[in-house]
Amino acid sequence: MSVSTLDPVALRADFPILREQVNGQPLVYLDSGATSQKPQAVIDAEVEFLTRTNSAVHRGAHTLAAEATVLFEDARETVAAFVGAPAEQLVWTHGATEGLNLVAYAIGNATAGRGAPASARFALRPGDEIVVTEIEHHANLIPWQELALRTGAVLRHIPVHDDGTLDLDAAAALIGERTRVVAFTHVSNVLGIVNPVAELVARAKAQGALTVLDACQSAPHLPLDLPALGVDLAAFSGHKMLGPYAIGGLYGRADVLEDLPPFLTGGSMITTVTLDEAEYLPPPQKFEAGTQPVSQAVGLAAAVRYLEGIGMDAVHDHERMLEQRMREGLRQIPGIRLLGDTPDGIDRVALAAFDVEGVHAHDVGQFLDARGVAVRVGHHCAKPLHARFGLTASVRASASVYNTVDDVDVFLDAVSGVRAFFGAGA
Amino acid sequence: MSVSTLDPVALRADFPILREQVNGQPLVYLDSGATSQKPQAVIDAEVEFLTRTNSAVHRGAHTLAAEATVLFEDARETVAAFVGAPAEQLVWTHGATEGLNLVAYAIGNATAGRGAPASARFALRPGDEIVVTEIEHHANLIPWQELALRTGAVLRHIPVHDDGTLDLDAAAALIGERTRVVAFTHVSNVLGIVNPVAELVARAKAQGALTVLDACQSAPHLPLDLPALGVDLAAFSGHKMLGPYAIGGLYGRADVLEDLPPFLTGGSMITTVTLDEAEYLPPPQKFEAGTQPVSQAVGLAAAVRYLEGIGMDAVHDHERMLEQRMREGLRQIPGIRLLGDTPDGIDRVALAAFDVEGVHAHDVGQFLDARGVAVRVGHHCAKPLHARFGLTASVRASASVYNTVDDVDVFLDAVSGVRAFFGAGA
Amino acid sequence: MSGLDGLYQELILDHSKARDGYGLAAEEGRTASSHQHNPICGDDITLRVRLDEAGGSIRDVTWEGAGCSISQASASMLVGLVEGMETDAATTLIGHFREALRSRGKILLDEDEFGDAAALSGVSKFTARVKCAMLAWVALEDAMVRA
Amino acid sequence: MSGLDGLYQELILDHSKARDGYGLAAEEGRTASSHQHNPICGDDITLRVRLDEAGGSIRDVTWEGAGCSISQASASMLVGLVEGMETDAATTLIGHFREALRSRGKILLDEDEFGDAAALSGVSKFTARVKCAMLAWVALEDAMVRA
Ligand SMILES: Cc1ncc(COP(=O)(O)O)c(C=O)c1O
Ligand SMILES: Cc1ncc(COP(=O)(O)O)c(C=O)c1O
Repeated sequence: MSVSTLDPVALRADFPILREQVNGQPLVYLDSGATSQKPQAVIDAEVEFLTRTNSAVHRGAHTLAAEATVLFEDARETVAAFVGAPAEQLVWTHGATEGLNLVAYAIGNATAGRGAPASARFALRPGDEIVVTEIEHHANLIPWQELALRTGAVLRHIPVHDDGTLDLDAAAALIGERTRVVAFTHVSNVLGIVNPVAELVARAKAQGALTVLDACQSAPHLPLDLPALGVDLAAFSGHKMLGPYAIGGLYGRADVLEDLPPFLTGGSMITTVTLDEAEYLPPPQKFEAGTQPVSQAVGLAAAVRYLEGIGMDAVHDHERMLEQRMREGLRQIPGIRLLGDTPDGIDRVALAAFDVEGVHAHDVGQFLDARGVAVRVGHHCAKPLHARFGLTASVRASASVYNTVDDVDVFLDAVSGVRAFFGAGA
Repeated sequence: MSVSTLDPVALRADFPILREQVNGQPLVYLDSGATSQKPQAVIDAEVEFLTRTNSAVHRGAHTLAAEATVLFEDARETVAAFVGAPAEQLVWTHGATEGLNLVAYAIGNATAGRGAPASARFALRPGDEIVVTEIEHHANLIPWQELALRTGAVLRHIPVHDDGTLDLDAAAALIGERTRVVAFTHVSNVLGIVNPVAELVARAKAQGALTVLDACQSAPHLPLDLPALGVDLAAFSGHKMLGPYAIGGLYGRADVLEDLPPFLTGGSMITTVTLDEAEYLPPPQKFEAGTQPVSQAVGLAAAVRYLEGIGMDAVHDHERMLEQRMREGLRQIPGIRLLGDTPDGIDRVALAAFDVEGVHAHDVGQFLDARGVAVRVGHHCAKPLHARFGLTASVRASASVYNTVDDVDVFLDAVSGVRAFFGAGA
Repeated sequence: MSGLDGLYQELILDHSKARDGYGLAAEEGRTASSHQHNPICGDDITLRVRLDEAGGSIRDVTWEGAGCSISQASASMLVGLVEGMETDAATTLIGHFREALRSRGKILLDEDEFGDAAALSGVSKFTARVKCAMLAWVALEDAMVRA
Repeated sequence: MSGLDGLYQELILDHSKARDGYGLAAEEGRTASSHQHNPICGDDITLRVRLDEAGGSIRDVTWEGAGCSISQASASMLVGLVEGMETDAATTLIGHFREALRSRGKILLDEDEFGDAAALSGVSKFTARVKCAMLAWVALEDAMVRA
């Protein structure tokens, strides 16, 4: 398991679901961009926790509670280290959607005068600007729309070039004095392109704006060092990185987490409470109201250890190889239009979204499914990006550590039969 | 499994953790009020899902996605039926804390002018009143404090009698014309008393106020019919009712869910999205942004089926029997003061919190732990209630379906040794 | 690939290209339209129904929109089926159609009742595609209520 | 019940009742106080340290507060230990104490260095109780910084 180049055929044995058949065909799972499959080690870690240690954390003095608390906080350390951060800078969330909403609502709360005196630095005034990009997943778009609508701030969008790269000249012009927040994705879940985080962060910092990174599609696929990237906050989801559902992380710079007001309120995040008022614990607990996803945190730590066992460099190399084979293969099939088909030299993850001329994405997906190939069809929660490319839907194949060259070839072979089946083109 | 009186000794075999030893003693788990243990059927349901069907729901056309969607929506139907509701009136949350925050923030959003025109009926004006009780868990208190502080509404509290019952005369005086929300718990997690929901709902309805029920400590222990109780909204947590962590439900009346603005925003809850604006799906999806706790929903449905297999009447009868034995036993031990020691005839769940004269709750808990008895010590996230009784902490024993008369007797025997060990009293 | 052939029968692929009734007729007499949208895949349809003067029966149905072959074929099949039908009968028909499609393969569409549209029986097993097949039918149901 | 006896040694139970240094001394000369609170169990302590004129050593330590026997005993033990000690040495001592208590039972408290407080070694295995034992020591650390 400590190989420096990844052997997906060997790894597959760790993923029980990959032994399943779909429609009488071996499952070729190319929908990891939506959710990844889980290795046995992750399932075992959760089951082991539930059958041996399960109990509420941070709340009891009894033995199980103490053991569970240790496992839970060890898991935090493991997952934090995976993204280059100390444990106290990792807030547990239930996923990236909640993490991004947390930030938007906390800023909203600061705007409403809540939090400590230092929270005022996040308050938005009417006319202040929030900058996002045209390629965002709805999870990193709608919370900002709503925040803007609640506070009178203005939402602005960095446009995308035809090849899927962000228009950095436009970004330079957009990010200005009034910019208070710049929120963008590390890797788009439709384009698969790794965005130039350093450049965007530098521009935002020069204007004193807060940076928020959506690391959902990078955390599972590349070595990640969030403090080195310089972002103020970053969100990711466990279920996309071989971990359980309903667990995720929000990384934050220490001073930012310190000064942001809380979001969800309730148990285990307070120091004192009277009937009228509460005072809050320091981060990360300040943001962790209520019973936490305990077994899921333990499971996510197991997922991270599994990925580290492979090595994130090896993961990335493997996926780049798959990605190149996938895009080259698709380019050769008549009637295929790739979204975000960048020239060589631009870093990417193993994901390709495309349109098949004359055949609706839903029909393409169904055709592939009959061959055992699971892909995603639709707008992938990025409607504005699809609109930008004149589409309402596309087909997306996305790979992970357990995908092989064979998987890609079965997929390509299936795609090449689509248009004939539906009588599109000649 | 379809017995009409519950046989806890037989049931225990279904809970692998109960075979564990703690400090060389068989585990006597009396901390189910914090979190319950999980039967093998729940663990198996999740593992089965993860190893055979796992994939994103509501988003893919491929076979696994379709199967997962069916399981996920079937789970909703099962859990909704358990609380007497149709599926479309059950919103998945990650737990009661999130559910109660959802309601408070949605009202805040309505106050900020968000949502549909009909959402305006929830908007708060300065001076409007939110009524809670003195006995609430922080999860049903702090979200309302924060909402009041953000909107200028006033928070008021229904006091509690010395015996732990709510002061209904005071409630009648408090709930008036200005009252817009009445939020209260079905069963307090410290007192164990079943509160008179019908009376409070009637008073609130007479004033046109919205009613919000915290059903965290009732859902696992009694037959529940939320529509029949007449509340507008009710929240509960899966992990307290034999289910997984990170899943919960928010029940709502159809028109209330329809008119409340969304809370978390992101993927899978929209109809259309442009760069500047989004339109939202009808409930329950409107409140379910992002990837949902899919395997956990399947696990919670298994938990609910397990409870239904026993029968909630049998569960309640069994727990009342344990509760009576527990309180009677405690009353006979010198130096014990029970919190909420109601006279006979008042409905309760199997939970007893108490103070031991001269010994700190932490020390009591530690002493019991050495005998294998797991209880909770502290303020149980109900600081104001403890302050009302002049305490900062108490010891709480809380039982569930898998506890036996023997468990209670081991517990009582251990408690009776506490004061001698610590040299308190004579 | 029996599964796939069961879903995409010849008749369906033919209708998805023929698209009977495509292009909205002029608003004339008792006319009503309905716009339906499937947020999951982005499919949409605008369907227009024109009734006889008394409002008791359907003169014709026309539509426009974009979507997968199932949704296009289903709209096309619907057009021939309901022309001249009493509105009450059409409502009943739509109810039967919904019931069969939601049955997860348990109820088949009767050829006598559904004509070409009986070929859509196979969709019922593909739960993710049921909404595609329903789109035009829901639009007609909605339009008749407004007419 | 070896586990329990390992935690609650006689010495600890005795100190929890004796509570050396209980009752705050008057503010006099170089004095500083610190209030610490454990939100999980509600324990709290107010601890006051009085230094010699130069500020180099501890004249005395007094405290008030409520908490479990571990927290009360630990405060009581601390009082005798640090009286007359140089502040630098006290800071080092607190560092060693923290390290041992966080070691999950791996590091024992040396009797020569810690006197009666060495009896708190057993707490280190009870992770939920480490904060109880630390409360007074953290208060002293904080107070010395302010003095
Ligand atoms: C009465 C009551 N309300 C709310 C909660 C909060 O539930 P959760 O922590 O699962 O969100 C709890 C449990 O801690 C509770 O006992
Ligand atoms: C780029 C991106 N951001 C955010 C999300 C939302 O993540 P989740 O649904 O796990 O909250 C996703 C996945 O759906 C994504 O791909």
